[in-house]
Amino acid sequence: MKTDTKKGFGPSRREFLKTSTAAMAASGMGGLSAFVASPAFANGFAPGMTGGPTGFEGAERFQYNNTMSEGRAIEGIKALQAAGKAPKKISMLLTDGAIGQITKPFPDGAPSAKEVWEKETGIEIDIIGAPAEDIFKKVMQDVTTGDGTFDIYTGPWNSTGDLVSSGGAVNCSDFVAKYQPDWGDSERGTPTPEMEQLLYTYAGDYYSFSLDGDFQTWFYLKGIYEREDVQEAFMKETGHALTTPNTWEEVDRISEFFTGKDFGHGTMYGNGNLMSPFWGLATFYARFASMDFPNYHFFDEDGNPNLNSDLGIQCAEEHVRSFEWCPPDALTFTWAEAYAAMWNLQIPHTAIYTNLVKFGDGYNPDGTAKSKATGMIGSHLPVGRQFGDQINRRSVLYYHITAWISSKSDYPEAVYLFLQWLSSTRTYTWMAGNPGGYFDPMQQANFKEPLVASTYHDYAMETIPATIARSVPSINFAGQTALDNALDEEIQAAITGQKTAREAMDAAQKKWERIIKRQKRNGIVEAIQASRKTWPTIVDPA
Amino acid sequence: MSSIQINNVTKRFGDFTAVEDMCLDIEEGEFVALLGPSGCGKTTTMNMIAGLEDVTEGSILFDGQDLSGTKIQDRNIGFVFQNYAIFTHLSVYKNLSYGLEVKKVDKAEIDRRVKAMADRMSISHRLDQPASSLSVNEMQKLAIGRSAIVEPRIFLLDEPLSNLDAGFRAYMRAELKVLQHEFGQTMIYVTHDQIEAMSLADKIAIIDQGKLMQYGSPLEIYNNPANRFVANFVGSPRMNLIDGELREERGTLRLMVHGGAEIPLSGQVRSEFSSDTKVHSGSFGIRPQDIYFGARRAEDDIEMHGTVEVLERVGPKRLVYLQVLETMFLAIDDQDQLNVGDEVPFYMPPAKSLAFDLASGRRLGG
Amino acid sequence: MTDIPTPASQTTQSEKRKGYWATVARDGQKMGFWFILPTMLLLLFIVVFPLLMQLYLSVTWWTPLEGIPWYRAWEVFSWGENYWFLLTDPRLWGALWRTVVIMGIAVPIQFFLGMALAYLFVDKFPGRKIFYSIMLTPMMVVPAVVGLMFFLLFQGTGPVNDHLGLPADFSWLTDVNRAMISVIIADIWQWTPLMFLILLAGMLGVPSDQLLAARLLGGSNWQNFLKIVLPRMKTVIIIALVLRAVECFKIFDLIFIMTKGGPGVQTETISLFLYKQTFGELEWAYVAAIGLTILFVLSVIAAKGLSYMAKKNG
Amino acid sequence: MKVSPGALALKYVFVLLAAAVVLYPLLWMVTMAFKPYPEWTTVSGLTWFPKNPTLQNFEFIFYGEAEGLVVSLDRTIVGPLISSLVTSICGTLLAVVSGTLASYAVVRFGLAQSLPLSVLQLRLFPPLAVMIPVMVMWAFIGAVDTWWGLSLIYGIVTLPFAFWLMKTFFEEVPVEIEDAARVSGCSYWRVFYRITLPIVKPGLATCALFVFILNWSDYLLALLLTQKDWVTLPVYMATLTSAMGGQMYGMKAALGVIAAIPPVVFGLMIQKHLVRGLTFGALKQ
Repeated sequence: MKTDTKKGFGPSRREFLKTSTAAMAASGMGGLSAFVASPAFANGFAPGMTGGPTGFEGAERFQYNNTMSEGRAIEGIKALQAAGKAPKKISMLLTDGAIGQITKPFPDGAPSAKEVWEKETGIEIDIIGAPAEDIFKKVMQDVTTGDGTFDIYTGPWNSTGDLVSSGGAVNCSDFVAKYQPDWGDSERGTPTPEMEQLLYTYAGDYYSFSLDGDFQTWFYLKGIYEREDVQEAFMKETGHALTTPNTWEEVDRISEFFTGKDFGHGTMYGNGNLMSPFWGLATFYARFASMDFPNYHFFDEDGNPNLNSDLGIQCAEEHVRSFEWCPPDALTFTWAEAYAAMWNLQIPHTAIYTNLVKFGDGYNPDGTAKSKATGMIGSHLPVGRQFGDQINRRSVLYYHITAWISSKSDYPEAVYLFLQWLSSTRTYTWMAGNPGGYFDPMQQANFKEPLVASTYHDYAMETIPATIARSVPSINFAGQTALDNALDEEIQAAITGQKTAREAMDAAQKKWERIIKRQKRNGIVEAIQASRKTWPTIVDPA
Repeated sequence: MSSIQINNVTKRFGDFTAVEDMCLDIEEGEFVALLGPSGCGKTTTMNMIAGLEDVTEGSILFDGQDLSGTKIQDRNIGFVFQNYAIFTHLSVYKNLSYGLEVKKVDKAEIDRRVKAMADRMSISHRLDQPASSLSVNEMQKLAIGRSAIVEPRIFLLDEPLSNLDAGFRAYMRAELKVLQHEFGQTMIYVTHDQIEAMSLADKIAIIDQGKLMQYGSPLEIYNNPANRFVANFVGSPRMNLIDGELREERGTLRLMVHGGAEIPLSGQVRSEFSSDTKVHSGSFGIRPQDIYFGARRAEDDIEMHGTVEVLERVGPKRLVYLQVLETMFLAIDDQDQLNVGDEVPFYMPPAKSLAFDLASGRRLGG
Repeated sequence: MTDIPTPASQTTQSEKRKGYWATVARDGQKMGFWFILPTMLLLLFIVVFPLLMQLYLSVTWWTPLEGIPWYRAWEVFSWGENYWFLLTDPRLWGALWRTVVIMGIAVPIQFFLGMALAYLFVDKFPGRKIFYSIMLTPMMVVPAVVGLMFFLLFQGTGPVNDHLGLPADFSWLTDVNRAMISVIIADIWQWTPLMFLILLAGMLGVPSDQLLAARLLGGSNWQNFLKIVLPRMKTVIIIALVLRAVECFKIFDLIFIMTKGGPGVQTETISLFLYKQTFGELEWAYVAAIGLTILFVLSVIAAKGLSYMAKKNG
Repeated sequence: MKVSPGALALKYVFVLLAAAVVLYPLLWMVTMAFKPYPEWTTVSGLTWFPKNPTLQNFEFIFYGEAEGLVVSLDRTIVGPLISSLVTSICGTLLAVVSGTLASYAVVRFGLAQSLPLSVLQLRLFPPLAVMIPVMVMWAFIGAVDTWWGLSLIYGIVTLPFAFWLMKTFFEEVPVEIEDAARVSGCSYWRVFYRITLPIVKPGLATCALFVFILNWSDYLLALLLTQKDWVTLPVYMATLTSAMGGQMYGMKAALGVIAAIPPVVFGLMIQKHLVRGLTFGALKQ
């Protein structure tokens, strides 16, 4: 993961300590070590607030009392502790790149989220890291053969179905009813109740705790699009003005145009979307979803795959064709390499995770630009297809770090309260601004927060929520891993020319049918039907 | 077939000198034995001839030609190892044909020569069998045959008979002699067994501690040992070698032996001892078969008296151990007249007695 | 050396030790039974239950996602479907093929390099001991660490590109073809020493006088090597090749650390495939079927090989 | 044997070349472990030896933080180091004790003649082909992520090596020595314990070191059977590799160096017997 080191080596630790100490001294907090035990701590709260981070300007926005989700969680813990039903320690299996968001102080002068929790509850949080691509393997290892090693698992949101049906996750519906988290808060939480359902529930019950915002969002090199010579060249070559695209057709036109061109930053490649195994599925799903109006589902009402339908094959053909405009080695890209491609001005646009701009646009503390693309990046709405005078813009929710409570945990309620605290809008907003990791914003409150805006940039503050509203879920029910892998293999075979798009889709269709058949008794058809209902129907005027 | 000249060859392994200033001339077609106790440098000498070891100083010439720059493969030297070094993973046939095959000799020619050689060594019936199935005796034949088949310029044999049982050893000894005549090749033969050397070789080189002690025909060496070492080493039973101080008393030269025995020297041996006046201690040598009992046969024969300690029968004769004070003489009794405990006079002819300087081991006079 | 206890001290000793154990100590067969017991128990422990469970799972389509515990897997009995499926699973055969490719490239190269090195080291030369120790080092390094080392070396900004004058975007571990090459290079680096070690032992076991005899007979070094040294080393060579082939078939650590089987499935070997099927796809029943098939096939090959060797040897 | 100077020179060229190839990755890792951040990549130029040697990489992995670095580590190397030591040693004890006893019974009492081949089969199969039931069993007996659970599987998988190695050592003990002792009245146990074991003591030590190396080198089993508390060094190293991002080469190298040292040292100590150990006693040096 190339990105995490970007944050790794800013100022030296000594310098860092110096500045934070200075900041704390200024706010009357004393040194870092004194800080935790300092009685002055309580005085740092805004009037009426009983908990939350302190010690920096604006800290009050993240503070809470027992009328708020976080406050209720802390109160709940206190009650559990009084009843002797709270652990000394909660252990959490977490994707490596996200750890810093919980353990690193942000902003200057602040404690870390972990410190705040431990101070307020006395329960230690023990975080064990694992690589993002592999973490669900480790989760399943613990579920199947483990011994209650972890209280909390994290992993891709898509895998919730697999985890639930393997009996690995705790059903939290009762806890949710009891402690009332603010996930679905109409002002601060998810934009719609459907979105809350999608992110936090499975088959009608609460299992997952959303800690990410992986709605693939479009970014482009505004600084290049707006150049006159580029505009002229595009007009000359395509007969169209170069604007941000609204449809996949326009995307492909732009991709084709930029491929092989050099506008002073080296050779460019038009297609910056992820095409590699695992990560590239998101690109395919997004294209697939808009094949019909208002949506083209992966399965029909009866749970039959749509892969080798005419539209499915057309989608696959377009997807395969777009590969010719990709940079070399694109098949090996994870998001990290794709980020780097944009930062190095190699690709004009990409639909990708939003922390692209968190790590690559703007300036480091020492004043150097985070990348060559600093100041050049813009963002636009997802693209779709034009049907009459309407466009069904669609993005896809894919990966999206999510936490679950291990069914082997001895203290599920206490663990639930920690996760409620962590994922509620105040704490999460505060963390989302933290450049220490890749939890991305997704709650409404996140996008109103200046700290988040400062790391994710103003231009994304409107497009990300708009993208969220237009996102369809990728496959998120039991059997997901198998379904995704089956399709993925076939798409890769088509991209690398081993099969035609039609052959690949036929093969994938067969594999999917086999999986569905086998999973039928586990209610996969019902799950498909439930998933279909969560698709957005919002369309935009052309 | 070639002659070999070994000129002032020295071989050192680090500080250890294995062979020192060795000179040997080996005539074409000669059968030479390198004889000496183990560790004397005879094998090193042979290895140098074969080219398995470098020469530190000096040179080895084959027909006047120095082969030190020639690879072992190209020297064309036949070598029979002590344990034969048979290629046990190959058949008997393949063993015999190896030297020809690697020289890319025509197939039919190989076949002819292998069969002829197998006949000659009488192992034809074993040709197709794995060499590992041969008896030791057959391996010996195979080893010789394998070397002979390539018609080497010389033939080196490293203790070839030492692994054989007694009966076959005697047979093989004779066989080797025949083979050598048949092949007509120069053969060099390393052994620590003097009987083998005496019975086989045209010439024997006796080596001790890396130095050449004597080089000559078996008879020469037997009758006329150049020094005390050779005298002691060659001959069975061993020569009596009595060491003592030389003392001139009342006109008689005596060898005063530690322990009190005295040998009054007379005749030829006396003059030999006195040929070098610097020599004060000497060694008196006489072969057991030259000592006789009974009536004195010549005027100046040396007379001694001793007690018969032990009698040991060897075939028709008996070995007699005669005790003279603390000195033991070994003699041969071929008339069965003596009994243990007898005190008898015995006689030693001066002409058959040898005189050595004790300090250097050098032969005096002769 | 040990002192041999006198009978006197012995009797007093054994008189003190009464009961069952005293009789065991005096009965070779009984004592042997107790000596073998721990090993037998460990073997049974690791063989019997796992085999039965594997057999059972392999005829179902149970996965941990099934929502029922594994012992109730009969509810999803599937006859031989897994076995049928594995015959036509391109990913499995792809993984098998890549495993064979790695074996087919790495093992012969290791063999030839090992043989060449053994040839260099068979005669004494000054410094031989030190160089010998150096040559052995790679095989003693933890395979995971070897993976790490080559991970470091093959970074775009790493020394290999730097020393070869290649640009930093010349990727090794993420390139479709070069990833495989990188993995093979690492495997060769680590395991050539094993070949070297075994082959050298074999080469030193060739009687030196036979080699001398062959030379004196006029055979060139190469001829003698082919006709004398090689045939004599046959057993050793077979041992070395079999050992390496078996280990190479199991290769996991190195690849898992260097490429995780990637890019795509470009370096996915049978072990990585099984790992991913187990924890990724969670197809436990399928993995059980593949596992049993591998067990069966390898056992047959091993048995055939052993009986062949036995026939050869006597 | 005659060796011409030219041939000798050529030999040295090859030997040095081979040594260079062997040392290249090792040396790179070792020097990398002592390099400070700016010297890690081509970005600021690579050198073989650190321009400003530093111990901060080691400091970092042992203390979780180091002078001059903002990043910190939640879990230091200490736990995994202890875990590796404990499980390797216990696994070695189990394998060597049971292997020694069993091989003695096979060699001396002629028992269970099929045992040698059966244990050998354990080494034939890819562990992943048989791991699912093993993991289920381990979970059932509560052995996952415990020191004894890992030691147990280590003991089992290295048992074949211990068994075969000790078998060759016992075969070298002349049976006459034992017979002599037994004739003088020793029990079988006493013969084994007082006569044979002391004779094979050097073999036993070799065997223990050899098996220890194998256990220490394991990655896969620890990956499958530990989660958190008893994660071993290689597993820790691998997770850290990605945890620290693609570029924290210095710390990774430091970790690698620490993990590599014990087996290399022990391996060189038992160099003489490596062939025997690795070929299950089929070859000796």
